[in-house]
Amino acid sequence: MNINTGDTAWVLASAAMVLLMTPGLALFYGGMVRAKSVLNMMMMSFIALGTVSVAWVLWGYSEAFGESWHGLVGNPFQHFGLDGLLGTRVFGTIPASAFVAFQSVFAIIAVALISGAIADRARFAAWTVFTVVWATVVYFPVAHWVFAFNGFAAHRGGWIANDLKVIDFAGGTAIHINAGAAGLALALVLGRRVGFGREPMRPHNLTLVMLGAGLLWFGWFGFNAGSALGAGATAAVAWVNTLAATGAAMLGWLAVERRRDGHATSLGAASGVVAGLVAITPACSALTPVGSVGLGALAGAACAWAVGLKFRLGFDDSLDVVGVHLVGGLVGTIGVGFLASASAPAGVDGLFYGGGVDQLWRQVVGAVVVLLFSFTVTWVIGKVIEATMGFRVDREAELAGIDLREHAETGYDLTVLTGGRLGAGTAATKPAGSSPLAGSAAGGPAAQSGTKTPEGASA
Amino acid sequence: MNINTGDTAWVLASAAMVLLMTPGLALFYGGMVRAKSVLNMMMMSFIALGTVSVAWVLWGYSEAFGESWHGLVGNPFQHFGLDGLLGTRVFGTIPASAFVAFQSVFAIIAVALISGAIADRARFAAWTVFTVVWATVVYFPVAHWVFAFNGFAAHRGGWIANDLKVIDFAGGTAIHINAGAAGLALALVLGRRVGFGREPMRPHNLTLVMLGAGLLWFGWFGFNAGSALGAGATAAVAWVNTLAATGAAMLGWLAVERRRDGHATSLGAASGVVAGLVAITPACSALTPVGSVGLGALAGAACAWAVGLKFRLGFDDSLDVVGVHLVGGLVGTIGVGFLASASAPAGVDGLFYGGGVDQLWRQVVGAVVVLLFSFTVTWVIGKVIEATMGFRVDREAELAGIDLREHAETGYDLTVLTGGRLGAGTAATKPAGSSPLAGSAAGGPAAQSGTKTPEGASA
Amino acid sequence: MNINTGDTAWVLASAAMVLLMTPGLALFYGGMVRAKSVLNMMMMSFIALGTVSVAWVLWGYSEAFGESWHGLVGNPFQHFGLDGLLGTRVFGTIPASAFVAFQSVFAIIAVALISGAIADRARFAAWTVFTVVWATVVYFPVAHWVFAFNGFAAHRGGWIANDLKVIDFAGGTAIHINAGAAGLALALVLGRRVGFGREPMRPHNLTLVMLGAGLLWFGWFGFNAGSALGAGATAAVAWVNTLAATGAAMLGWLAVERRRDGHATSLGAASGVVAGLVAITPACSALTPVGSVGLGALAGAACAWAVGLKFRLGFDDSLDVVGVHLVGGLVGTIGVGFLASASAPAGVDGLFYGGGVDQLWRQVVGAVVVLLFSFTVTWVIGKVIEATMGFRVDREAELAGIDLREHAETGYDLTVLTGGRLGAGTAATKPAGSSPLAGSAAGGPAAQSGTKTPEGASA
Amino acid sequence: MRLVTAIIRPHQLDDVKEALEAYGISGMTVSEVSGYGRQRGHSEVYRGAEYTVDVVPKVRLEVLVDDLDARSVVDVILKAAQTGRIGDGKIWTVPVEDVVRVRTGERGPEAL
Amino acid sequence: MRLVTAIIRPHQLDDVKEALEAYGISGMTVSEVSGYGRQRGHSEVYRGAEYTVDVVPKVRLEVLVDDLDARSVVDVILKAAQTGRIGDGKIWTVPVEDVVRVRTGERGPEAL
Amino acid sequence: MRLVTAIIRPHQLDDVKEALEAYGISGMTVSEVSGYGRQRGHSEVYRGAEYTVDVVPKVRLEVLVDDLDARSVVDVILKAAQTGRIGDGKIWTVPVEDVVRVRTGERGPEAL
Ligand SMILES: Nc1ncnc2c1ncn2[C@@H]1O[C@H](COP(=O)(O)OP(=O)(O)O)[C@@H](O)[C@H]1O
Ligand SMILES: Nc1ncnc2c1ncn2[C@@H]1O[C@H](COP(=O)(O)OP(=O)(O)O)[C@@H](O)[C@H]1O
Ligand SMILES: Nc1ncnc2c1ncn2[C@@H]1O[C@H](COP(=O)(O)OP(=O)(O)O)[C@@H](O)[C@H]1O
Repeated sequence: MNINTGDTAWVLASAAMVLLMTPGLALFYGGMVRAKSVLNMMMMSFIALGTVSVAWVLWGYSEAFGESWHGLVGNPFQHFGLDGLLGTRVFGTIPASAFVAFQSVFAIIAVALISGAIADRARFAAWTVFTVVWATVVYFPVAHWVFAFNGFAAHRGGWIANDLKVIDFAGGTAIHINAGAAGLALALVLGRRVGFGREPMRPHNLTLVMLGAGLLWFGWFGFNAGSALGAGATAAVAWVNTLAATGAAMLGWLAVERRRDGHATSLGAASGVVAGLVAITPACSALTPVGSVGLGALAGAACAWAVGLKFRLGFDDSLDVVGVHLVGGLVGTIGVGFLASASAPAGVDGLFYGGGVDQLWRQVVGAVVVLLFSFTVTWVIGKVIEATMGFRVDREAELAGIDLREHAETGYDLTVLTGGRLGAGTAATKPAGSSPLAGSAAGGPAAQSGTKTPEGASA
Repeated sequence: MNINTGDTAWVLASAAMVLLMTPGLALFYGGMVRAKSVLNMMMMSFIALGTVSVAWVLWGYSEAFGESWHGLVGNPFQHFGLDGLLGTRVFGTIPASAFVAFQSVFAIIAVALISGAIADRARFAAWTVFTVVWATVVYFPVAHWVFAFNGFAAHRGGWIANDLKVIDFAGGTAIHINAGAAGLALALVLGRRVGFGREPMRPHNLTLVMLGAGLLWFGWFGFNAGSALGAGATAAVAWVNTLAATGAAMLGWLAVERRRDGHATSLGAASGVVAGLVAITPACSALTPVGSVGLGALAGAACAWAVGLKFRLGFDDSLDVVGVHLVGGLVGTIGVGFLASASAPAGVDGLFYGGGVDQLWRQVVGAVVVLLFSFTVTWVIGKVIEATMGFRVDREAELAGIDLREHAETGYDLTVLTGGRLGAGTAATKPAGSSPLAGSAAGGPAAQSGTKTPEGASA
Repeated sequence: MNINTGDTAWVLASAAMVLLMTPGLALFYGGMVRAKSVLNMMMMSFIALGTVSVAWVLWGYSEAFGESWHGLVGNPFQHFGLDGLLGTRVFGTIPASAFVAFQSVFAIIAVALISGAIADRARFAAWTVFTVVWATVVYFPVAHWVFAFNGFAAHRGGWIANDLKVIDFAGGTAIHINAGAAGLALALVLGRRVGFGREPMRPHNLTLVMLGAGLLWFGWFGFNAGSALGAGATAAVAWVNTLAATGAAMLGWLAVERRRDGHATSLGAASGVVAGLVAITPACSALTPVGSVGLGALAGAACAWAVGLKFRLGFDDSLDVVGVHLVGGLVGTIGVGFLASASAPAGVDGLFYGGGVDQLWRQVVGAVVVLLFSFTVTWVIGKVIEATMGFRVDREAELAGIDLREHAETGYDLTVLTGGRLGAGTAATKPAGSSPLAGSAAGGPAAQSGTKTPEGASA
Repeated sequence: MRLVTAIIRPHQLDDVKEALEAYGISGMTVSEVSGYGRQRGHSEVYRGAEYTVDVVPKVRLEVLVDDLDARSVVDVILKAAQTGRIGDGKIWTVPVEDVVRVRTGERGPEAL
Repeated sequence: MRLVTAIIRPHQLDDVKEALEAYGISGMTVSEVSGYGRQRGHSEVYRGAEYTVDVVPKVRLEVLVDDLDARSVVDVILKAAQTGRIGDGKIWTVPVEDVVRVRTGERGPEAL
Repeated sequence: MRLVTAIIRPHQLDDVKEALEAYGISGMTVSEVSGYGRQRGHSEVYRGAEYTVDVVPKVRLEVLVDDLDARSVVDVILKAAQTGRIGDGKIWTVPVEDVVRVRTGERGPEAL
């Protein structure tokens, strides 16, 4: 078959947009923690961009889309290092590498999403190891189940897509339920932050949160409409549904807040956006725009309610990965069973449109299996990491700020007090003493004594 | 007719880029206000993403692009809920839903633009209502006038596009003059901020302003070049003209500042960017690149001058919606009458290129009619909202900061003083007392007494 | 030949993405300087968006892609003002204007990159002049050498592309080695900052740095994959290689840091991302994904090591343009000679893949020539500007902060102390005294006396 | 000499500065503080969790004055800072032994 | 009257506030400061260059009290702020001549 | 004991710290303040509207010292902070009744 340049253009653009979602997520999450842990929070997303990219290229793609072993996992050696995919090979109407590109960024963000559940307290080295292990043991297989259609990238694909026939257009199960359940597991493994439920831990920079939500929304059009793997009516309908559901979800969340707390907040708006995007992810090819408005409103309201659960149940899912991604993912995935309309591209009627429960039970089973698999395996991974290398920083580090302990950095330095001096003992400065040039920087002898320097004289 | 995937890819990508402009605008505006109202400023844009999305899907599209009633307004019931647009219907060379998607984001940003005129002082509930009413009563009809061409989405379209034949490629009248005039009306209805013209109200975070300008510029390529509704020479020329005019406008604005105030500022650069983008919006298909440089430079200089007007005339158009969007929109729309060149895709010669005044008067009439219509109707809407639900917060809220009053939030919390404690009485905390888990968070009894806690001991 | 809409869609989208890289760079650089010079740092990038856009449209394109004079430079008058490129002219499979658009943004960012070398101390007017002169004398010719292929935009193109046949897919020589060498030259011309090597100059806002890195990465997919000038397998492979190398480079940088300094930092992650993007730029069409992982890891490690050089050698390349762009560009450009694989779209084998040294020496010669040319000419330009208009601010301005001196602005105003009052003497306020409206803002006589005002009474 | 310290509302600062200038005081030092007292703070709500912020932003003013001026300066500040509503702040006076102007090394009243 | 000033760890502030409240002190003024003393700061590394930050974030508490309360208030703060590890801070007391409540103009002990 | 308070230029802080250390002072507390005096502020221009910022960023240094050291410490600071240009700041001394080290509860000179 030939490459269709329009389809390819859209898939490549979409892939780049989805890549941007991970830095967007880093900002969304980063703004929500306290100033002393913003960098660690962002780094948990950034490191996934590093580790998962490399794992994807080496074995991840092949594990997800190589020839299937009983519908459970692809053959990781078949396309090791993307072997055999560079040339003129075409999947559908696009180059094989374009499909590789598009799916890569899904893996990255799925991993990054989990980090919100364990904000402020995870050792960075342990998290880095976790990203690789989790991608390999949980994400790549689940992506195989859900995204690998028979006869597309390989003859035989995954069981959820081909046997159970769940409608999950862009990853409500594979990404959101998966990451949400994993987040819950890790939150339980790591335990609550020092002061959880007692000390205030309010967002330190809501402009970052809103910026992050904006970038996520933008990228999500690539996520959802790009999942059509082509630039046609399906992509366009997915685009419109993504807009409709997200707008409605924002309104739904704000309505709950307004009623319950008396105010519609900007954190609520940003959260509602994400809740809507999560819910419409599996459903964007299967609903009418009006159905999408309904699903979105419901998801916004449900997630606004669900974020309070952690205080009641006492688990510290710090940034509400469960409340937003697990709950939103369930609303969306199961919602398809009710709200799907045969007039949408997926061509299936849900319960409310006279389609009976046939699609509904498939959706429920798919959702539940992914949830249980992800929760269980993640819990085991977490415990093993905890037992071997340790997963949590000590309480002094938490109190002083994890940024300092894990990264030796401070997010902001906005004051006139410079608060420090160039130290000795690192790569940069070690040899400086021996350099006649560096010692006489800016036209004067370095002032190491307590006497006034020419510099001081003019400050 | 068949779908062209290349055209569709470009329109879908453009639509996503334009969607990103509204968060970009939120940052651009948000950085310009004081720290105590940054969230409210951003929320005024965000809520438009919610309300207008839903209104668009339900009746807005149909009102703008349904079968026309005398060229004045589309039939809002014809495509209610986007009925009949999901399937294989094609407009031009793209799926009907792609056109729906692309036009949706124009409606959103038109509404959001207005908010800059009434920074720091509008009740959020009132603004929320305004967004829906204004979109319905002002924007959707005007979009119909300007963007609904006969025989594209419906047999009969709007009067400005088809009868007056104004050249307004991407919305100089429908978006910028429209929003600018509406901003002026609302600024007059709401009155000046406490301390206007006396207290300093300098931008609290110029990095946000510049980031916002960058995102706006990026998105604007979708806005302008996407308005070709296809990926061909017209789009490419619009792209180049958008670059040329914007660069020149930045230089024009900075030159005025440098001469008048002695310094070229970063706020000036960001503002010049937006002024240039506004001016080239209607003109980008009608000018040569050199003409675009000229139009841009003029727009930058004119808007730099115009932002001083509010102090002279005493109306508090807080973030210069009039000075930038109304003035820039007029320069661009009327500038087409002078600078259009038949060598550009629009194929019309303006006054300076020997085309006489034929196009010029059309441009002037279109601009003036939209201006007057928008100003008048907006003023009435504003007055009605003021009379019924009240549009303005009280002066205590303005002094303490509208973020606190309207959203119960603070934009930034960057200090070591946590400045608070988890309260009682909300959804999250109400049941916490009754949960044995939450009470013993992090391995110790909750310290509600004044005695030292184990936690305290290590801080 | 006909326009291919899919190719055009991808090139237009890519061009917009590359445009966004310059604001992204402004944030990346801006976050790294101290708070008192963030605006100037960002403005150095923004002004390039203004000046280079206009220069490009007027003579730059023609100088780079007009008919060649001995392979050294294009005819700047042939397409002055983009004359003759508006209509239906097609280059390859895309409209001529789309090619003009795509190449324009390369010129802008090449110039902006240099600014990192001279942070905190360059007079803004001098820098503005420099951007135009450098683009004209250095960048446009070098772009001609590297990017102007015979028979594409003109019959005869540049010598590096057509005679030396260096593989430089997206600009390792033309952009990165070029800007890196220029940065070194300017850093030497301007000299070290006051306090360099002694006072701490730590990044004031690392969230901006990470955001900037995210936007750069996103845009870079347009930069690299867009350089295929079409949406096919080459673009898709370039996309995948760009991901693989960047992820690996982040890991490479962090590994060096972790080993050397004990911590993996967020500044390191952001820097590693950029280092990887730089290195893969020339190579993305010539390597396998596994080769890209290798090149990226090497580039990350090499640049992490190279940023310490400036302290040893005593030149103040403030934000490591040399350490990242020059070194990264060399690693990538010369790396092609070793790592190219004939299975990749470029179809050439490097030394490690049995291709011998044929490609390697071409790569080395190309890299060295561009390095020497750029360094020398830039040094001369710098010296001339220094001698004529002065290039550096005085030391009081440096100590107080260049933002205040050069732009009369402050980046952040986050405190409750408003710290000022509306002044007299500017355009905005000059006429205010004569306006009865402005004087009575917000319902009371302006309080210029020391007595309590009605306003005061309620604060 | 005396050091007069005043905790006032941020919004009154301009009035106080002008009043002091009118009285003839040419220098002072200002800083941001958080006040805790009868005036209530406010509540913020994030994802349904309520935070009670019990401190209120205030401004601290420090003015070194001659012994003779101390009482009048307190009165000037009092008048300019007063709004009559809870949270107006406090003014107190502390005796100072020695004042030096760094620039010149002058000591005592000349240093003011 | 007396002004009791305490430099304490930021994390102890809540405990100290509660202890003072329990003692019956209803007002105080808090500000952020940087402390320099026996407690070591920390190092940060940026692109291989190490920065030594030798100041530690602290909180300054100022409480105006009646002469009779001064000693007890110091003890209350001492008890609530103490962790026993280097860097706990200092408390000192200064005599105050005059205190005014801005809202009412009351002076002396009533102004507290 | 005495409390020596100095308002100095931010850029002089490092020199002052080093001078005090050389003299043998091991602790101090530093905060950011805004100064208002003879030294002029600056103007900023936003969209043609000029703002006059009349405060200048300064640093406040507080050092508790033994009575005998007070005078010398003032001199040490004076010397290290002086640039001779307007805006160098002030130093003043206040008598202190009681000093406590929070960590140990030590009082008086031992607490320094
Ligand atoms: N005992 C005190 N010591 C130091 N500062 C105090 C004291 N009491 C009040 N303040 C300061 O004065 C401010 C105003 O006090 P508050 O009790 O709220 O109102 P009012 O003085 O009008 O009764 C407080 O925010 C705090 O900064
Ligand atoms: N001489 C002093 N004058 C003023 N403040 C001081 C002085 N010495 C210490 N401090 C303050 O007390 C804090 C704690 O002092 P430090 O010497 O670190 O610990 P400790 O008091 O436990 O011995 C310092 O951070 C500083 O803010
Ligand atoms: N009377 C005063 N009370 C308190 N602080 C003062 C007083 N006068 C000056 N200052 C502080 O000293 C700083 C320097 O004073 P200024 O008059 O500008 O210069 P100089 O002391 O060199 O004459 C001011 O910025 C302010 O912080």
